[in-house]
Amino acid sequence: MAIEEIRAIEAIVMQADDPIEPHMLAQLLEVSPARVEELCAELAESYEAEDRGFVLVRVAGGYRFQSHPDLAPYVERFVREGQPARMSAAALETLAIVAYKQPVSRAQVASIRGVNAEAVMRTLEQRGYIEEIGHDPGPGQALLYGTTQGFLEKLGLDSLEDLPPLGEFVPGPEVAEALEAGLSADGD
Amino acid sequence: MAIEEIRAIEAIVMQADDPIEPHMLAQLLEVSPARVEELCAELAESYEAEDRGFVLVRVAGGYRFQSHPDLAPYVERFVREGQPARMSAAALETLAIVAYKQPVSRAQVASIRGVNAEAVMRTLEQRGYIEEIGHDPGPGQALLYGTTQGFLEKLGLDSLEDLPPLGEFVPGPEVAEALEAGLSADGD
Amino acid sequence: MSYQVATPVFEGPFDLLLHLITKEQVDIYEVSISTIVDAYILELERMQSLDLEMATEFLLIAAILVELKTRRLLPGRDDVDLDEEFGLWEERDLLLARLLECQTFKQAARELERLGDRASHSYPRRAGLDEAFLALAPDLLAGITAEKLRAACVRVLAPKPPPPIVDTEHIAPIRISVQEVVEGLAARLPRLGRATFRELTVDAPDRLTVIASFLGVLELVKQGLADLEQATNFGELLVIWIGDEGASLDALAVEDYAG
Repeated sequence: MAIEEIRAIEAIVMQADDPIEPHMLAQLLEVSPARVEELCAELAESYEAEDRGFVLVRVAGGYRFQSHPDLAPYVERFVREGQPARMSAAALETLAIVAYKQPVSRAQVASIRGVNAEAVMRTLEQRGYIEEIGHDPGPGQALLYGTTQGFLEKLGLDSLEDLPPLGEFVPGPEVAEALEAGLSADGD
Repeated sequence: MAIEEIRAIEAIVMQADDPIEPHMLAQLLEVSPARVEELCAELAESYEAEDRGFVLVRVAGGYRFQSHPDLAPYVERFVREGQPARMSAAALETLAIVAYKQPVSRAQVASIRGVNAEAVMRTLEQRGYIEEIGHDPGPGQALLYGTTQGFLEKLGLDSLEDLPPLGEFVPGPEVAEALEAGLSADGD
Repeated sequence: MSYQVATPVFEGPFDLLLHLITKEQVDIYEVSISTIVDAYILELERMQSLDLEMATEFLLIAAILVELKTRRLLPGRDDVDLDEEFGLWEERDLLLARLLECQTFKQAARELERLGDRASHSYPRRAGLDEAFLALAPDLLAGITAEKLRAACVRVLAPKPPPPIVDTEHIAPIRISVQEVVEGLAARLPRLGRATFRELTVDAPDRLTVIASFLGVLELVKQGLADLEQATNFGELLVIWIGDEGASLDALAVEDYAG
């Protein structure tokens, strides 16, 4: 016999259309957020153990039901609106810069990429990956951008801390050496 | 070990917004509608036996997940405490664009507002203020949205023609003020 | 000059440099200036309208490379101004740092793509509240009048106020018009017949003017009024006027740069 809290979590999450935060569940159930986390972990495991076609995931700071990734071929046949168009390399690189450097201005992004970032950033904004999150306090008052909740949802991340550290992507010594040699004043 | 068809039904029904007809499931799974009914009955029973907080029900000619009736008090509390009580500025602007520019696609609304409109439009649709009214004939066949009869009734309008004309873009005093505020040093 | 260099579409100057150095495994000094110019002109032809900012950035880097290359070819190193030399090393290091940073974000972008791909196989439940519960949800239209709706629509459609101050913190303002430079060159070159790029820019007040001049030369090449020649891989870039005496500029094409 499942305990009432577990059942209540299943009932509420089933009716929510955005990831529901543990503190909200805690408030509704009158238990501690830590207890909610514990119960949700238990639930997620039970679905896994029973080999269910859905999963309970922690994403963008909350819990939600999703179809099991295994079954994507079936779900894809059903989904009417096709998957959004793939992102261009330019869009992905710009998104990476905003994700790791936020809050960041358009000019800063352009300076890192060496190309104008305006059109790409507008597209990312319209597609819900980035948003204005403030103004530079400096004299320029440049608009500063950051990633959205939707960014976390689309990437399946719980929070920005789940992004792999940028250090992992710094080119290895062989690339750095090649670049260095290529630019070296002594040539070869 | 659950069989593939059972898992596929769980996956498809879990991510669907509306009840799914058995013949649709049958087509996706490449089994007979009768077999679908059998599997769904099996699933519904297993949730019952496991005392889950949700049920699989047959409603409006299709299958969908719902929270268990037992747990309605929790869900009701969630509706009262966990849902926005007022229309946000973003929601009002989106609703206004749909009202005046219908039929309009999500991408068009995003492009007019400059930010993603997905979440806001989903909420407006769920609340019954806007609805799908067709497909864009162009490539992509984007869904087009318009306002509902219920929307007109709540606003006390007989038809869309009764919406006040947008008129020339002479900014009213509040817009002029907003513009000025936007130009002042601290922006928002 | 040859237009057969097969280059992929480059997203920007860093892309091209990274490609030249890492993919082709070449010493940047062995890449002739004409290869860079070729690649650049190919890019121009692909572009409907030239992004002046990108072109400037591209040429800024090309200019650093040309400078580094010329420096390396100086016969003796005794006459080298040490301050200038250090400045050059600083620029080289800065360029290296920017290339490494660019490469880092390229890798990070691949990881984001991988995460997105993985997440896209799992479809979220977004059905939201059943009708039974929807009835209990607060009516968001309460207090909303048709007039408020109209005001909201006007607010969205009204032209946005310009940003407080244009954010130019990291981008040097472009003060010289490429059109002016093109006109200047079109006036001078027919008389000179041929001139090295260095001669043409010897009294340029700053690097941006040199860059604008380079753009101007490329524009003349594009319009078939000038040709570029480089005797050897390490030679000076020679600009040759091949237009008629009274050749008129294609005003429209020049506008692409200016606008």
